[in-house]
Amino acid sequence: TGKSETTGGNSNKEKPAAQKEDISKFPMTVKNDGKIIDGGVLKYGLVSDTPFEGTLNRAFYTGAPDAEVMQFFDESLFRTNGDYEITNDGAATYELSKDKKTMTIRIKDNVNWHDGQPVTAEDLEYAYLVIGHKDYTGVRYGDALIQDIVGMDEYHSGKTDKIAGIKVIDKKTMTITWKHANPSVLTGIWAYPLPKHYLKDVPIKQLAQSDKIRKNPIGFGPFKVKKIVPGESVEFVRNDDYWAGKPNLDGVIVKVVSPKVVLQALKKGDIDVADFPADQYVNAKGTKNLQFIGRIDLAYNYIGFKLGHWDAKKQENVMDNPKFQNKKLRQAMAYAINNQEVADRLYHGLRFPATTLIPPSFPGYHDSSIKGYTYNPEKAKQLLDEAGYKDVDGDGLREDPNGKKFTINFLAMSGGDIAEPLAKFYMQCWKNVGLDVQLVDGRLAEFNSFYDMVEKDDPKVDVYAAAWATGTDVDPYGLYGRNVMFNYSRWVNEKNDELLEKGHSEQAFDKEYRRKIYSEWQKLMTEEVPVIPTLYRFGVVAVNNRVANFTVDPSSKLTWKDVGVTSEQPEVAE
Amino acid sequence: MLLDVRHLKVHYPVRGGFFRRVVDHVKAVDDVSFSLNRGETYGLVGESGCGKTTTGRTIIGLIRATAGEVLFEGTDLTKLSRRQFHPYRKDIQMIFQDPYSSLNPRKRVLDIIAEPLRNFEKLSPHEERKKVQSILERVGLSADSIYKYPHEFSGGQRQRIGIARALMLNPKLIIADEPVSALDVSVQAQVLNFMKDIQQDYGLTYLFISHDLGIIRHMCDRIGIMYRGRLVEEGTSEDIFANPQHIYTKRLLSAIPNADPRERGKQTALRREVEQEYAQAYSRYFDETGRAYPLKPISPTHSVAIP
Amino acid sequence: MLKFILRRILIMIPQLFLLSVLIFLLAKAMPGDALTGQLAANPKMDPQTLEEMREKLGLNDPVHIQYIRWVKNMLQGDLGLSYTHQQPVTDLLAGRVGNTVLLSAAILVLTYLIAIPLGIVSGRWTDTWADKLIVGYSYIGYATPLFIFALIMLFVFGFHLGWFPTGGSVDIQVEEGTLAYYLSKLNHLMLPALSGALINTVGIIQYLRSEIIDTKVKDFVKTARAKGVPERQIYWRHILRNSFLPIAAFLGYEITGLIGGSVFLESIYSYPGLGQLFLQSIMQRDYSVVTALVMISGVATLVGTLLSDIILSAVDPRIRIE
Amino acid sequence: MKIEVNRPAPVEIAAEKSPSALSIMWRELVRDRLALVSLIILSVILLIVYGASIFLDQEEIVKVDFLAIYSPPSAEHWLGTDYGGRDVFGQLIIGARNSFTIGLAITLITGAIGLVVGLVAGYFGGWIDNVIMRIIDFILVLPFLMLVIVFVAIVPKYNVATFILIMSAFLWTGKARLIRAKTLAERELDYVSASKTLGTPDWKIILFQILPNLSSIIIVNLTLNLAGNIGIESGLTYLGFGLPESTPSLGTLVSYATNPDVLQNKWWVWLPASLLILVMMLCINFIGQALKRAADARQRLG
Amino acid sequence: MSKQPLLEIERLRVSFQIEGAYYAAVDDVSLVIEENEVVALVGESGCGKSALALSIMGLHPPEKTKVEGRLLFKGTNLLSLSVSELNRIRGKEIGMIFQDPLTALNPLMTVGRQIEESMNYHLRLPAEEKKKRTIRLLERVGIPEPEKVYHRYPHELSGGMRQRVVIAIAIACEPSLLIADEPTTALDVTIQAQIMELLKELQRQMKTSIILITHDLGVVAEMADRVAVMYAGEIVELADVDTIFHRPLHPYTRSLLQSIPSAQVKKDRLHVIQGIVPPLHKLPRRGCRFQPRISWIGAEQHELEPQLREVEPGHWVRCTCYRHFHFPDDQMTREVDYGAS
Ligand SMILES: Nc1ncnc2c1ncn2[C@@H]1O[C@H](COP(=O)(O)OP(=O)(O)OP(=O)(O)O)[C@@H](O)[C@H]1O
Ligand SMILES: Nc1ncnc2c1ncn2[C@@H]1O[C@H](COP(=O)(O)OP(=O)(O)OP(=O)(O)O)[C@@H](O)[C@H]1O
Ligand SMILES: [Mg+2]
Ligand SMILES: [Mg+2]
Repeated sequence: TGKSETTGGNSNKEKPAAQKEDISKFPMTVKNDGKIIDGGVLKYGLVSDTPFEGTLNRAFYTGAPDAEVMQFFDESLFRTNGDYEITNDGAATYELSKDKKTMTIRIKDNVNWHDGQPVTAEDLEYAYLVIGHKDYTGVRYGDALIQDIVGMDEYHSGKTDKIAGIKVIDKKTMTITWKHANPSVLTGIWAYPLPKHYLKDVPIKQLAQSDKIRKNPIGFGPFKVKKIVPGESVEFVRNDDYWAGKPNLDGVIVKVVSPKVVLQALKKGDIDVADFPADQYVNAKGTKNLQFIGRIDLAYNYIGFKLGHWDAKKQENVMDNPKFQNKKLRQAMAYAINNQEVADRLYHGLRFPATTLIPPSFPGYHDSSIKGYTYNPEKAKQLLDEAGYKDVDGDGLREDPNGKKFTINFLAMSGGDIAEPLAKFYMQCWKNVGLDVQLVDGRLAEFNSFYDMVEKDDPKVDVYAAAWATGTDVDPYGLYGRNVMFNYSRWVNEKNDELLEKGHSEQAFDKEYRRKIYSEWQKLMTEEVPVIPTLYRFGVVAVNNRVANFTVDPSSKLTWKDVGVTSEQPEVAE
Repeated sequence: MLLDVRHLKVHYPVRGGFFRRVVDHVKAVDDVSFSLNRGETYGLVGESGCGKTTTGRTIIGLIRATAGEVLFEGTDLTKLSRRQFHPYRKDIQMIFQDPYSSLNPRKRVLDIIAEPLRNFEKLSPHEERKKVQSILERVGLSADSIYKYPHEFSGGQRQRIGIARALMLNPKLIIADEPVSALDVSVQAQVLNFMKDIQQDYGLTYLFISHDLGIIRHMCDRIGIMYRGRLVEEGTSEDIFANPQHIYTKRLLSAIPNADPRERGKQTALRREVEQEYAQAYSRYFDETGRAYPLKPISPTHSVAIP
Repeated sequence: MLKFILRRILIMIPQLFLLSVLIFLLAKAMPGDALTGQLAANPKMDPQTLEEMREKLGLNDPVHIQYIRWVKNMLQGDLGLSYTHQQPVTDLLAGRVGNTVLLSAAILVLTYLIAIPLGIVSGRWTDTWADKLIVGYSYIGYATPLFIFALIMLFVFGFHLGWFPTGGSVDIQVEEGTLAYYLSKLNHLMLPALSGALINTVGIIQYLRSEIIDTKVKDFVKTARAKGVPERQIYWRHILRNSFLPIAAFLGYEITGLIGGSVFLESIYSYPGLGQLFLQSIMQRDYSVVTALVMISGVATLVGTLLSDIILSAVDPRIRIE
Repeated sequence: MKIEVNRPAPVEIAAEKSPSALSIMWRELVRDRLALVSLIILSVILLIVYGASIFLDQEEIVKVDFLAIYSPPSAEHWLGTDYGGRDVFGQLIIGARNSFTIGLAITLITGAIGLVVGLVAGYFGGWIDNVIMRIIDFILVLPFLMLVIVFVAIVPKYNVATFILIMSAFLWTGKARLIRAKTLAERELDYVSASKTLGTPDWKIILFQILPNLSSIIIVNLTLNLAGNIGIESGLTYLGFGLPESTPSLGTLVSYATNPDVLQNKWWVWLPASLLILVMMLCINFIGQALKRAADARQRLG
Repeated sequence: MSKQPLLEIERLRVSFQIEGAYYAAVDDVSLVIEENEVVALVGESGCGKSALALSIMGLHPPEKTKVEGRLLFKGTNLLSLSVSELNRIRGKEIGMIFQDPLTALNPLMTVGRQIEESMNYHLRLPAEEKKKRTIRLLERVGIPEPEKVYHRYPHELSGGMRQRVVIAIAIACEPSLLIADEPTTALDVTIQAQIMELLKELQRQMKTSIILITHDLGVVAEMADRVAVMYAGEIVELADVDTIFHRPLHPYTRSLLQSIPSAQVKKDRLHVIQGIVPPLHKLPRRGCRFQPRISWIGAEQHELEPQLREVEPGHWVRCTCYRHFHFPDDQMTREVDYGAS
């Protein structure tokens, strides 16, 4: 093969001067030596194509923009460290029992709701009572840690009206008991209280649509909601009674900005801070009035092989699709793709090749010794030859070991500017090693069709490209367990079962032990490649030069309280 | 007797109200009876909207009769289905008012005139052309006009083409609905003369519809005067013009301008007189609803609608 | 008149019924539902809960049951619950409809404000340079896609010149009900409305022009001239009034067009209205919103055509609706 | 489908025969300098587009090349490349071919459906007309854009053919109404009555008598429609419901302009396509206007 | 002769632009209209009657029409007036009645307003007065219940009523000249008779002159004092009405009279004028224009430059061919195909 020359297989071609970013040099915190002025209003751009939904409550929201709005007025009782594990620096402190099954939570005395009422243990209990209630309309009950609370099932089915595992000790203290000890509680515990005094009159069924959540929400965060223009903008004013001290800013204005105009808006000083779309970064860098900071996202892109189907009755994955059972084939396909090229060219270095299924944003668990599958077409060809996929009829494309035509149907999602060339590129890469890969239905699948086909194990799909946001909990069980529907590749393996089980056992509260288990799991996944991790992401935030103390560093102690501005008006480009 | 129209009624529905239901009827033709003898020309005259066209079109089957019979050589045409009607199409033909719209502008003369032939007879193209050419010559157009289009002819010539088409199947009855009213004065004469000529040659019977009493007098043997969907007087040309009986007929006749300027005064006086009589005697000639009475014979050839 | 409107509304009922069946079936035929892919963002979700939610939302019932339930609720004024917004659709729409109506009304007003003088100038003085200019504009406007034009407007007037705000429907910092508030609304409205109107207007300009040219040579205009009516009055009282008739009849269809146009304008100018909501809901398979919106725009179209007929009968004495 | 597409054939033949239809139109067209220039420009464009697209390999053009992302126009890439490093000129040619083909196909299909439906409704009137008009009214009420979006989402194999079909399903109504109205008027003319009295069957009257007389109006309408249909997919592409990118179209190229960077700094990606749409639409419009004048003149002629 | 005539048409030529060139539809027409007389213009369709009438009113669009010659109305040349000057005469001094009463009325205006409109610009009257006057006018043209009709729209009236309204508009300001372009052609005979009566009555009362355009010789016979017969843009014969009907000279006039069927006398056959009037741009511009249609008279019998000559006082005839004219014997038999070029 190799007669058709494409960039995919042709890295020795002279490259033009790379426009690639060196992400290691990216700061995570803005640099501003100016003196923070007293007050000032910060304008925060909510980058979104659509208005925000306005379900401004942690228990009910679904859209990411809503979460972005909420960060200013509502927060978790706990602060977290660089591994996203809870600490005792926040509005509450915790203590785990010996058997690690019970947590005692103490809310600090000076933590008050925006209306002056204290945040109490009952408020946090109420949050659990709402989420577990049978009338609850949100999705949070799906959280394994919530269902695992002692007595939650009974409460959920309506047999009891209290949750046995949650006990309010006094006004500010409570305990939560789980059936299993699971280190994920440190990253995944639900610690968002609901203002019971404010919300209790609203039936749970109607909470999500009530004005108390949509128009006049309260929290105990550094800013109070002053006014909401639904879907468009929110005006916050400083919460002088904030438990951690008076915030620097007088207020914050959050407004929705279309990704198409975000750069212009930043340049003009219409907004001070915004999550910046990666595809526009090349044109934006160097803009005089802006600083760009960034960090690695809690997410990775991957290419999955469909190896079986989901048995809904038994609630487990069955690995019965013969097409990709040969590990060598999977490995060969992983070697064949040039992720470095994609990262450098398409994303200008704002993404980088993924090596394992735990992203480096979990520095405590990501095994950086694993190099993953770096681009190596020769190796790929060799593996294919070994596996018996050879070109017998001389058309440049390999046939399967039986000499039959071997076509791989590839499902990729549309959306975003880069989707099409990216999918094309992968297909070209595979073609270079002699694999015939075709798009399912000849086109990119729209979001819903994509997940519809993937979730339902549509036989049209052999290979699919998708992404996972991991959340702050490092535990991969929810995505790769035997009994988990989201294990879309339907790959099952005993070793895997064992490792995943150990990963969230009581023993795993020992961080070193857990790290070892997950390192082993990452190796296993690299060897077996049921899915090929392709890219990690780097999230960029654009910040006006007048902003100080703003950070995206998860280990930083800086919060919105500390953010300030060094001049009345934003700087303007040119 | 060739054609016998008996108690013909044509009512158009008037729709209105909530669901566009039929709320009323326009009685365009309201119980009309008359008959045509072979070879004669029967004229239907009346004011605009009195139902002349409707009568003619109903006879030829373009409009469905609401009630009544149209007996053509004894067969009631109104009872026939489309298919059963087909053979009679040969026998009854029509000449239309507007020589411009009655010829398809996109068709050559050959296609226009041969259309009836193609529907009724299977002829070879050659025979067909022969036949068309001979009829063209008969109506006084050169044989090589067959490849021309209607717009290349004058109004009078077009009307001849229309007539040639009607003659193609040797019809017995021709319904001529205002055949010359769209034509310029000087051309009218041409067509009228010609119609008279072919009547003799082909032994045609005409139902001649017009509102121009001069033309009616020139063309017709017998005349029916129509008023609001009904016949008010019927008789020979002589009967009607020399001895009008119905007040409406008189009024119609007196309204015709006299082409002799010397008669001006007399004509005006006559008109006044009739107008007066009309105002006075109206109730004698029409019933309470303003409907004319059924025709009553006052002589073997002459009938009038009086009570 | 009342009877006529009533009858038209009666005729609308089966149309709306058909529309509802069609849109419901289509909505159900779309791959995925409101919960599909939710998990990409919510990996902690457990499949059983998911099923439970589907059950709760009635997504697992047979289509006809779902349909009947939907129609029943709709007849009671309940358009269902938006899954994504966790809010009754009626509330959701109530919050957005104002903006879209405002935008559409502004476009409509501007469209006619532009079209009428230009159409008159070009119809009255045909073949002058002004006419050629206007005709040229109308051709180019006809060929320019709305979204490109809107984008260019946004960049030129919103960013480079900075004359208008570039997103949203109102400034958050102005007090509701004050003059500043309304000015801010107007300010946010201008750019999208102008973009829509400048493109929208070309059809009407062309129509008005040819209508005036046709009317100019009508007999009654000759009669008016023969009366000694001055030229200005000839145009004003005779030609224009008659030429406006078909334009008035257009109004209803304009409304239909505006609904389509709002999808583009709202998404380009981040103007929170129904068009944008529609796109979003389609993507997220928020069926209750999608179906409600289609029904609403169906009703709007029907009302628009009804309105056209009523306007027409008001200005044209020959058309009497009883 | 095939039958319907073939239907208009009699128009052509019948119109051929008559010197007063096509030839007058042609004369008028040639006399109108603007229209003539438009015709020449359009022909040249189409010749280039269809001619060149024979030699261009679509596979090759839509092949991504990460080394050449957004390269400005050069000798190698006459009109530069897009964000996938794909040659814009090649996409422009193939896109223009696709867009024009789509426009033409939609125009023809809708024309054919509109013709059949309009003729039948207009000629027979009565309940047939009533039923058809109700259906058309109904389709007109449907929110076009919204339904198209829904349709596009549910069609599994989405390509040029399905796109054409979906569009056609909605767009025939306007033509049906127009043709019905004209047929109604034509039906009242005496030549139709004459044909009836001569015993000509209805279908023959419709096909051979009425249809030829509608040909000029149909040609004019279709021409003007063609202009609109060429750009039709660009808006949908912008919303993300247009043709898949692997099928280049002018709309796809134009809609790249929604990326502000492309709009402001990478003119070569979207401007040529926009201009091409503009030029083609203008040309077709001018031709259509000239034809319209010709058709009017003919009517005055009688 | 001492008094100034009302309208003097001198060598009027009206040309239309056809495919770039101008062709005269009214060619060198001179005619004098005295006060209080009815002059009829007769002739075949397309002979230029309307073109003549419209040029008196200045209603030809200036871009596509050329009007040459002089139109002296009460001593002022209408052709030299500006539009606004002309507007002071139109409607006030000269009124016009159009042929088709439906299209001549603005469908969106009530009858009353349309009649009042001409008063608006010519007579300064208070609204009350105007309305009263309008209702009187309606009464005068024979409309029953004028108060009601005042508020009606044209489509609510019958054809005859509409034509009365059109007449009312034309006479609203009591003009001294009324141009009636085929005022009765679209009407039924009975209504035609009424309208004729009405016009005669009005003329008597207002002492107006009327230019009556028609092709119905019966109407001419009843209405006109003098008759001008037009053929192909020219006046071929001009005389008083009695002379025209009883002692016509020009072959065209004679043929015309012979070709019309009459309700009074029954003729066996009608005379046929052969051929057709050629279209404007194919008209022979030299010699006798009627020559092609009386082919049995030799070319040498026609004048080369035919002139309108006064053959007896008040009787004018164009071309000397009338001296040789006779009806051909053969024409009674059959016509052959001619003119279908
Ligand atoms: N299709 C129709 N629907 C309803 N009414 C009709 C229809 N056709 C004719 N009429 C009415 O029927 C009456 C008779 O019409 P018809 O055409 O027969 O009159 P006519 O004597 O031929 O008149 P004209 O001399 O004007 O041709 C008229 O009042 C007319 O308005
Ligand atoms: N605007 C115009 N442009 C070109 N030719 C015209 C125009 N108006 C009239 N003509 C031509 O001028 C000639 C005279 O027309 P005119 O209308 O005066 O005839 P007419 O005697 O009034 O006929 P009719 O009895 O049909 O009204 C005709 O040949 C006509 O075709
Ligand atoms: Mg009739
Ligand atoms: Mg005239």
